[in-house]
Amino acid sequence: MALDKNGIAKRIAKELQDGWYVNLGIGIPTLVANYVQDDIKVEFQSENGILGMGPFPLEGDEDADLINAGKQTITSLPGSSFFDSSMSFAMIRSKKIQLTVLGAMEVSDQGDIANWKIPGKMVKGMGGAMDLVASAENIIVAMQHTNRKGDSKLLKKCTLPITGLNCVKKIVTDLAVLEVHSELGFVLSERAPGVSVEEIVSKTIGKLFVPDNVPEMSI
Amino acid sequence: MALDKNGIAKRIAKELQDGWYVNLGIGIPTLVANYVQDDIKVEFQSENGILGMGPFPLEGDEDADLINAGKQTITSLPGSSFFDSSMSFAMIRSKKIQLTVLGAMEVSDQGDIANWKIPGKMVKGMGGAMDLVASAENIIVAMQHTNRKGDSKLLKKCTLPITGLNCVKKIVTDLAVLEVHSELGFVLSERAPGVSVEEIVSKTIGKLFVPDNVPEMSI
Amino acid sequence: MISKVIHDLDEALNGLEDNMTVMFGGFGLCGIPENSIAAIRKKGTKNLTCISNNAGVDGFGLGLLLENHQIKKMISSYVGENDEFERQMLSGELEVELIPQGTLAERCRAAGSGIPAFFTPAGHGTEVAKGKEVRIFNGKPHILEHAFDASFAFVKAWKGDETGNLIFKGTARNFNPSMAMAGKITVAEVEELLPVGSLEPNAIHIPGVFIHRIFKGSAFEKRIEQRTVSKRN
Amino acid sequence: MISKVIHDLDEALNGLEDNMTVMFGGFGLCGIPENSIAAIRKKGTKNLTCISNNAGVDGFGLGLLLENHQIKKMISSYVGENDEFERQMLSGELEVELIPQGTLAERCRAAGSGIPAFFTPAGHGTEVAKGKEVRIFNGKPHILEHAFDASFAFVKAWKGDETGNLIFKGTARNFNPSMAMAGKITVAEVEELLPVGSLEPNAIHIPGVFIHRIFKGSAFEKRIEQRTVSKRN
Repeated sequence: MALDKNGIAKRIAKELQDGWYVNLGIGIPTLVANYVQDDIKVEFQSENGILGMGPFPLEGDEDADLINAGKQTITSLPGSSFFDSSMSFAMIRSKKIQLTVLGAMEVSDQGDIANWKIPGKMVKGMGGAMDLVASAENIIVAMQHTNRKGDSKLLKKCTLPITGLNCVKKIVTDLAVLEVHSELGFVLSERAPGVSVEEIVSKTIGKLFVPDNVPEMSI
Repeated sequence: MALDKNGIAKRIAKELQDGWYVNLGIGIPTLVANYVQDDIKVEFQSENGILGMGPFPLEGDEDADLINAGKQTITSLPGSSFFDSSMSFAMIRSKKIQLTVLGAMEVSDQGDIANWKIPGKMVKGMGGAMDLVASAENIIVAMQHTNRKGDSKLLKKCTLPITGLNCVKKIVTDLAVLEVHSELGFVLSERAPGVSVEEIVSKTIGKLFVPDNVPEMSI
Repeated sequence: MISKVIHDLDEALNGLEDNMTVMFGGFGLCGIPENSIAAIRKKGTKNLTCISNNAGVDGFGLGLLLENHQIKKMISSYVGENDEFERQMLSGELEVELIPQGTLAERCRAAGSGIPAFFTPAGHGTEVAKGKEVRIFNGKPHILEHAFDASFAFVKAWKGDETGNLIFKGTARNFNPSMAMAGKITVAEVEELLPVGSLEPNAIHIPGVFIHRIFKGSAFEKRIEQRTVSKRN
Repeated sequence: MISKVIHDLDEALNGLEDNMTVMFGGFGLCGIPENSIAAIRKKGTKNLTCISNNAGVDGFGLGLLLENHQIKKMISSYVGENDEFERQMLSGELEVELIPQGTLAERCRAAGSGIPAFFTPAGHGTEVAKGKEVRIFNGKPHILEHAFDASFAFVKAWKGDETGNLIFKGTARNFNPSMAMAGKITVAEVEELLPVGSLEPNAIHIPGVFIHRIFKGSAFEKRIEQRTVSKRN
């Protein structure tokens, strides 16, 4: 069965390693924070200027001076720090953030990503996404395998305006975990519980390498 | 009579204006801080990371964590701030410091300055001088009119390695106040009490413009 | 002696003219210079080019200047949380330049640091790179970006003293420090305006040298854009 | 779980090898990482290229590494307050590269900010500009300078917590923050090492994300280079 949003977030949470600093984008990526394993410690960065972001505040404890990059009210954990935007992107560009998780509209088999603009629709802007994908060494995309029309979002080449080139390392969708390999394209490494390799193949347009054995994810 | 070091510093102190931020170099420039007029307030910046530098500490109050760019122990005044070196030169390069006073070995009639290196002698380095002269819009040089051998330090062209080009606006020596004009060269605007125009002319090699009336400095 | 402390908002805006480029601190509605924005609305200055990470919402933040048709162009990283913005943009009334957020911040910081241009990897291979110089460093393409040039910067701080030293709070810091450094004239509004000597010199985020005018804001609504809470058990 | 806290100085230097490029915070003798320098002297690592504003004095600061012939090259803005330095430089044993102080700071900050190169006016028309690209911005020539590339940065802070958050004191801050950002491995020694949560998040100068190893220095001599005092009346 295809994963729901929380399932995707749970699977991504398994990628987290002890001591990592992590930037989570808006949407599914934000949910990853809910599934950090108990035996590791990671610190969440939000590019508007906080390290050590905690959960949403309890009702009544909201502080207008404490938000994340999605403009949601948040809390800060012991050991957190606040800093300005230039410092925030200094740490992003200088690769101090070990993992960046973000959503996408399209990903190519070369690791290109498009997630900021749909021609003809109101453009909201790239926010910090272009800075993040241009510098992060470890980018996981969290998204649905297909769009609302059922078309594959894993393409040979992005059709939408690019956010960054050759940057995505791994993709976790409702159907599969795929790694991006410079020659093989998408490498299918895991399938969602009960989802067949055939379904994934049929819903992937980009170059796809299917190993002999594709295990089911354990979440 | 030629001015002594304190006389030069006193004359330069008269250039200070209320509300200015000022960077004083090592040597005579440091003395300027002793002669700030009572009815104005200026803040002294030292490029190692302080605004609001105060006088030397009283004996026994020295703090190893509180020094100026000359590595001397100092104090900080109410309203002072500490910052790092990149921030310090950010304010210097972005022209937030209204006046820079520094010493020189040579100045040319085009406003070039040489003050960091004598070929054949041990080179100590430029410290912050090159950054200061490259960015400051208002640079006053405090120096003796001639060197120890009696040779003029006000030249057509610097013979020593350059610290910066076309940057010096005014020179206060033991003999005179001179302004640097792009076409006229050095313009003699004041002479030290009792010093003749002839003496200044004879000790100035660079192009010198002498107005009809050259008043004595009032200090 | 000269004082940076402003008592009358007209004074704070002295010199602000039509067609100028102006920076506004804040991220979303967090840490925006509410009082200065209200004063600019009242003054009615037109055709402003505004550098701000976002463009406010309907009826608040820069939305107030948008609905009064005072903004000619927005330079931002993320916009459109705002119906009036969308309407003006689609009708061609409002020009919009979108810039990656880190580049936006660094172009402010560069302006305040006397660095006219720098290379960044952000935006390479995208439409952001169009017409820009590309150069390889460490095997990776970077694009050349330039410092902004803004006549005014309006920023908001938590505490300030009468020489203009500023301390920000939480994530309300965001673009405020870099923009404070960048303005030819920087106007700071603060929640608490304290006498000289009240702030710990080690704890100051932006030294007063960057601040030209400072005032205590009379009202801070601090509207929350996305109120998100955890349930109490 | 992983801890950044180091209890044994050998651990702090783990990975430090001959021929590496290493940054040292401090201005003169103010804010230098005394304990790390002592440990490097003991370890005996050779042929180091050291990026540091100054080169210490005889018997203290980087002077300790100089007299032990561990330094191949100094990259500094001001040197030679040190007989041994002068001797090694004049004999050709020590290579010296002099850089304007602001450029030195900005090249550190650039390295820690993912900015590979930037333009600055400092040094134009001087021997510092030799071989460097010159470009005019706003009618004024600027030269292109590059980010440093250092394997290690050793910095000294006043207070730190166990996640590496740092607070500096007075003018002992100087180059420490920018170098802390720049090191591939950054080792911070602090006067007070506090549990997580002890530092006010608004007051942190360098967030722990930049710090890889942290320890409480066992001894800080804090020698004063130019003791200058006013007379008591």
